[in-house]
Amino acid sequence: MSRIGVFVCYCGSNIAGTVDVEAVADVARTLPNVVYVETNKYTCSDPGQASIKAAIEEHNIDRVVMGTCSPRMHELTWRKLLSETKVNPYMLEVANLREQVSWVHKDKAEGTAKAIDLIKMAVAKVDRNSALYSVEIPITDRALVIGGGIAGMQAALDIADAGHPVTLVERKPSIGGKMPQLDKTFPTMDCSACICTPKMSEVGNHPLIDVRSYSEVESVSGYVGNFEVTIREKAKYINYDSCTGCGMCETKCPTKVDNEYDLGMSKRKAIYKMFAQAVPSKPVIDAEHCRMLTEGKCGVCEKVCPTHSINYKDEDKLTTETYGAVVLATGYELIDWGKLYGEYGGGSYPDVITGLHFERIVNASGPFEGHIRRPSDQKEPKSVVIVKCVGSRDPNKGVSYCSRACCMYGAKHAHQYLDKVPDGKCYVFYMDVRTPGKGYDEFYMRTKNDGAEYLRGRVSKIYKEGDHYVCLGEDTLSGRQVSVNADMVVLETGMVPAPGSRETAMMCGVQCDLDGWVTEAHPKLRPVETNSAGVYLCGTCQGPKDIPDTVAQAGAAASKVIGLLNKPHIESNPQISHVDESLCCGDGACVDICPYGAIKLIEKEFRENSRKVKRTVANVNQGLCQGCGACTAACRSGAMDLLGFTNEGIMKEVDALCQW
Amino acid sequence: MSDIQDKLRARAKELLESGEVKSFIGWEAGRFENQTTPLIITDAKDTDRIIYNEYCANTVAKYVRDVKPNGKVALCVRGCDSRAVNRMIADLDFVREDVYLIGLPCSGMKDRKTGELFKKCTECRHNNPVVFDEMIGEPAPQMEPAEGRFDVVKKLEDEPRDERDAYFDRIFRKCIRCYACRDVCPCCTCRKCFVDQHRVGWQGKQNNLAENRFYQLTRVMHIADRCIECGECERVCPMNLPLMEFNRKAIMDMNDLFGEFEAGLTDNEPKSALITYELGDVEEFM
Amino acid sequence: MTKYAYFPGCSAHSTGISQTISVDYIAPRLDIELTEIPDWSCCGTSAVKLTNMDMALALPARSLAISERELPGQDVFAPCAGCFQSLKTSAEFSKESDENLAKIKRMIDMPYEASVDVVNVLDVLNTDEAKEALKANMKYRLQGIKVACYYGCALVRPEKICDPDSVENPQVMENLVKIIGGDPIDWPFKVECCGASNHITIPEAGKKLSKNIIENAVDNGADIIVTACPLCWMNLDMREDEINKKFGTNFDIPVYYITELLGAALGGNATEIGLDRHFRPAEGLLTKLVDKDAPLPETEEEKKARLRKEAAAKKAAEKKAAKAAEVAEGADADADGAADAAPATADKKDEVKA
Amino acid sequence: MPVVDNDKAAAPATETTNAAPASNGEFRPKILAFCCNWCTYAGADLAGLNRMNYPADVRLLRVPCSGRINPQFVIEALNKGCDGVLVCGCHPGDCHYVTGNYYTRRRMLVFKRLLEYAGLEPERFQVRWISGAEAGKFRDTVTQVCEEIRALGPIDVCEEVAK
Repeated sequence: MSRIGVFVCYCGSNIAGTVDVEAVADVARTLPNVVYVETNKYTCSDPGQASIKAAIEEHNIDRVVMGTCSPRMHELTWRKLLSETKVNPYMLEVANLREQVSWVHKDKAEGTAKAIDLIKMAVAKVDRNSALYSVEIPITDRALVIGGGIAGMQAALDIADAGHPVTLVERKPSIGGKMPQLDKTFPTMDCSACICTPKMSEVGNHPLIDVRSYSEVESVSGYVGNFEVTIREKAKYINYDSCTGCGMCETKCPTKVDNEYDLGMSKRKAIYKMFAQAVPSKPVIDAEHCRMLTEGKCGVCEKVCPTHSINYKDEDKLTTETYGAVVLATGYELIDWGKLYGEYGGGSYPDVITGLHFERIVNASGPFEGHIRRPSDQKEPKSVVIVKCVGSRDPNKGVSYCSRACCMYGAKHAHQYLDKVPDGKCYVFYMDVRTPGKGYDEFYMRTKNDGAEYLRGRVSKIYKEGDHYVCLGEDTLSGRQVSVNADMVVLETGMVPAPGSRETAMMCGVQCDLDGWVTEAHPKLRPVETNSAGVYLCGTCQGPKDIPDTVAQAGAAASKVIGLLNKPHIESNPQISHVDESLCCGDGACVDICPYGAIKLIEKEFRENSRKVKRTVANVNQGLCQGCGACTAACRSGAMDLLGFTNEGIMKEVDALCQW
Repeated sequence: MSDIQDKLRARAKELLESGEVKSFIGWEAGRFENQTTPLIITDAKDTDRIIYNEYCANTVAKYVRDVKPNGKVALCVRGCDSRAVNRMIADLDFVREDVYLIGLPCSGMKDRKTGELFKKCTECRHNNPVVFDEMIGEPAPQMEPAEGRFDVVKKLEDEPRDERDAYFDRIFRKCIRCYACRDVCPCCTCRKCFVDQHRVGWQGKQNNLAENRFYQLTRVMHIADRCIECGECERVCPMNLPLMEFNRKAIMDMNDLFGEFEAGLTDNEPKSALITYELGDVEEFM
Repeated sequence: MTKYAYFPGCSAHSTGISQTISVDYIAPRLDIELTEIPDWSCCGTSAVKLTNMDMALALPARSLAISERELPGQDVFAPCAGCFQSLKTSAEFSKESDENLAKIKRMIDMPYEASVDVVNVLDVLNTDEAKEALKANMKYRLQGIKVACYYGCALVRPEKICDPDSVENPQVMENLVKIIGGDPIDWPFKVECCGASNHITIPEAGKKLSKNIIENAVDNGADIIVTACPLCWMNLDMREDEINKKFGTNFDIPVYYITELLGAALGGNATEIGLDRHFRPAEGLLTKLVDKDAPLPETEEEKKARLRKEAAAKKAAEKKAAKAAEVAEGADADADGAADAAPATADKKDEVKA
Repeated sequence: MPVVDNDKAAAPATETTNAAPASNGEFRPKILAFCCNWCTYAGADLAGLNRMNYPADVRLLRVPCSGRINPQFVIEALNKGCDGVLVCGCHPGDCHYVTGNYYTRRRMLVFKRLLEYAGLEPERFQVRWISGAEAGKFRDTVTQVCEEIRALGPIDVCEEVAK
């Protein structure tokens, strides 16, 4: 026989206003197994809680019904309260008498009648509740950060500085991501490489950070605290233990290839370091172009290498390790405008370039040593047109969202151009100018004062005429069509998720939105968590943002990870699925329906009418199960049940409403 | 028929003697004229008890679950039996290798009382086995169902709601909840049926309209995505309730909603429509 | 033999006469059979759209319905880009949904299943059969003539009606021109608007647009402009003088229909392919034709290769001369032998070079 | 049809209900709403916070996800005298548990058709997607359902249950 205590709250006049609390209490007293009923002015207040504790002691109550506000409001409060008594925190049901009765109904009679029903249902259910105990899930004290851009680096540093080992996976030969490619950062115009490369070497030298460059995450399994992750390290053909990064090989290598780092505006060797300050500061061999690997002749690098670190037989290596937490920082790519904008030449014009090209051009370590020249003939462009929102905010051709950073880096490019080519003219076509950020609008104004001519309207066509380009567009402020001659056109293209980021997210059981950005658990309140416990995100993999926001988010994600890894173990949510193996017929319906892959079929030995038999039964992984209960509805025999919301409990609730 | 029966006995003998199978499931003569009952033998001596004639009403596949632990089972399969086998394989009850399927032609079975074909046989759409290891006798000519598969359902749907209500309430009231329909159903593979789990309180013990309705509706929901339309439930119902009128309704809707599907046609069934989904599914609940 | 239900359209016997003539000339030579849709009516053109959209959909539907009945299974071929637009728009509308079809049927009050597809000149010429036939039957090549292929609006926009290979840079005409040995130029104005009916309503606007196109074609080195739309053709060909007058330019560039070019390649004379119906002298084209089997001019690569070869040969010759001189000076004792030897070695060198 | 031969066997269904009569005595149905914790239940709470007003006939039963709702619960409710049942969950695609409500959608599509086939008034069993932000939609849905069922009157429960 259970001993149920019912506590009904006035909530001042909040509930009492439209519910006759005492009448409710009187009915409650008549309900089966209810041994004690108490009403209270403010149950959640300290005196209120104290009297509950007292009552539990005095009347030897073993389960509790709270007739109060919404469980979404105070269920945890009550659980905490009960955990301080002898009553198990899950021997609790909350009847929502405020949000769903007093606040929404005017008629006191009806309100009271409904309140009584809700109490009845709660009593009926709690009567069938069973004590639940959360198990301790051990936490592996190691974090995995996927993506070595500024977001990933920052997150890795913050986590490692807090004393937790980190593995940083980057698919390129060097960490750093896009930031070192940039020349200066708005609005302060400090040199991007100068603030980024120190971070890179800090990451490279950090005793607790294991940098896995030229590597990709192959598979992720497991659950919070215990992710089994397999990482594929692509063949570098170089022994990094002995290589000193002297660079002899690179200077002697006879094969020249377009340099991706300069977006093909300069050449690199087939054995190469991505850029001077690359971390790790050691080369890799580009298997596609290396003569030795493609044609089997050459081998120059091997001959010249003083430490004999070249190994043409090198192969991809797979390593598997366990991690407590995962941070997604897979970053962005620029939208492929060539496919989308035929009217801009579709990529056939050498001097119609993207903002990233411009960054390299204007960069002192770029193809033209920082002199502004145009790719086609290395002439200094005397007039430049900058087009914003190329791909962004254009659902017909590109994406519907705003890429957030373009307005500012557009202004930056205009400023840099006018700064380096004083006699040059610079026109900026824009839809809106969006400059939310510290010192952003000031910077934009400054750029305008530098003489950048802002024209509100989109460019409808760009075509070559002689050795210059004609940009046709509309100036929607003057309402006139304009045609501007430019020696070079810079398209400020929008951001899209980096290729493969969706796949990576999927591996970790995280969803992406329609545009492919990784979805956060809650846009406002849980911006760096994901819906799969133990997986966090930061930077542009979540959506377009600039460097300050990225770094801030990386810090936030890191703090979440630190909070998790600081614990030796976490308490599992005990309200999860549970298999009654004697009922389970092992037809696997639950396995297929589980969104978290938490259920597996296992072969197990049972004693049945005094003889041993092997049967296949479902088995729930407590770490993975999130307690949605989809499996219970798929299970015909009811072998699969959801603790806290059991079949029996719900049936009794229903009956209570109908019959008492 | 009789030569098929002789061949069948001979094969059963070989199989049992060679030890290739441990038991054999078929039919034997019953106590009354033209009556047959399911037969399970493990000894080659008993093979001449086996009979096969136009009165072998029972679909015997479900017995495999009982005798399988003793070793490989030789099973006589007609259309309905073979689909039952596939269905139970899909429910991981046993694997294909556990059974040796002896295919038998079937042109419908007769009711010994009336001498007429059983209703389930007049509606049969797969009278020859869809899967077997060997076939004894030539496949029988494809039977043409008397009326369309869903005609009855459509007819009932067209009747006014309250008449339908009364009609089905009468059926529910008449049900005595003997659970014969469940026991014979090759899709009911639970170790313990929900109706026997009294603590949970799914199914009350009283025999009344409410409880019977609960039982019947739930039964249909439980087999909606897997019913092979063998019609055994109807045949064994002591109250002659037209249970297929429910099963077919569910099958029809599932076909309309999630695409044509017939259960038990292959021994690797696709996942059931109720444990899969598509983003573009019908949306009526916005 | 590909069969089409032929919808000539109103311009067929007026501004589009040259196209009509050339189409009639090339069709049989490209294995194409055209049957005129009996009792076809005006497509409604751009004017009706503006006044009554329903009528703009119903008018073409009538002709389509007739074609469906009289010439079942044949695509409707409208050589006029304008007609093509109206017909296809109507056809697509009816195909969109049963309601739309019902609506159309109500309006035209005829049996109509919306089963017909509508095609334009380029669709018809761009089939493999047609191209094969063209390669097989052509008699002449447009040796080294630089062609600006001009599409205008109606053949590429709106994208979902016309669905071209590319809205901004289509290549269909270019490929045809290449087949007949012409040299299509790459130019950015191929899908600009020719001014259309603005030439009547707002002449200065219309003229400016046409001028831009001609100018851009000339700047990009075109010898001729080729189009597939009667209206474009008229605005460019007929108005070239007006444009020169207005802008003080002196353009003198002939404008052809793609069908005329193919006609010329297939051996048609001025009258047969309608060249004599142009506003500007256009017969000049025929004089530039070379025989199909005439040797091709050498390409850049070939030229480079030749020069390299010549240079090599020259070097060899010099070496040979030098050697000979040496030998001449050399000891006279075994002069014969040396004399024999020298050329021998020289020959060898040549072989090596070669 | 091989149905019941003697209709006498079938006792006439008696009109009984246990719904709470309103203060003014007119019929007040009892409507059970199964709501998922993350969307609809939150939406209902929001309606409360905004002091929206809707009929008191509805009682919410909280489940973690609409995927938890077993059709047997619904049959039980309708059998035992609930005048209507409402099943609510997150909009497809917004499920807190990623895919739960896609399965609910399929299951309920079949189940609703079956119930109506067996003679239930369509209004008595309805399914709706209501997000945590859609307090208004929650109020409107509940109001509409309540009105429909008030109009229908009490559900037939068989005499044995009525007792």
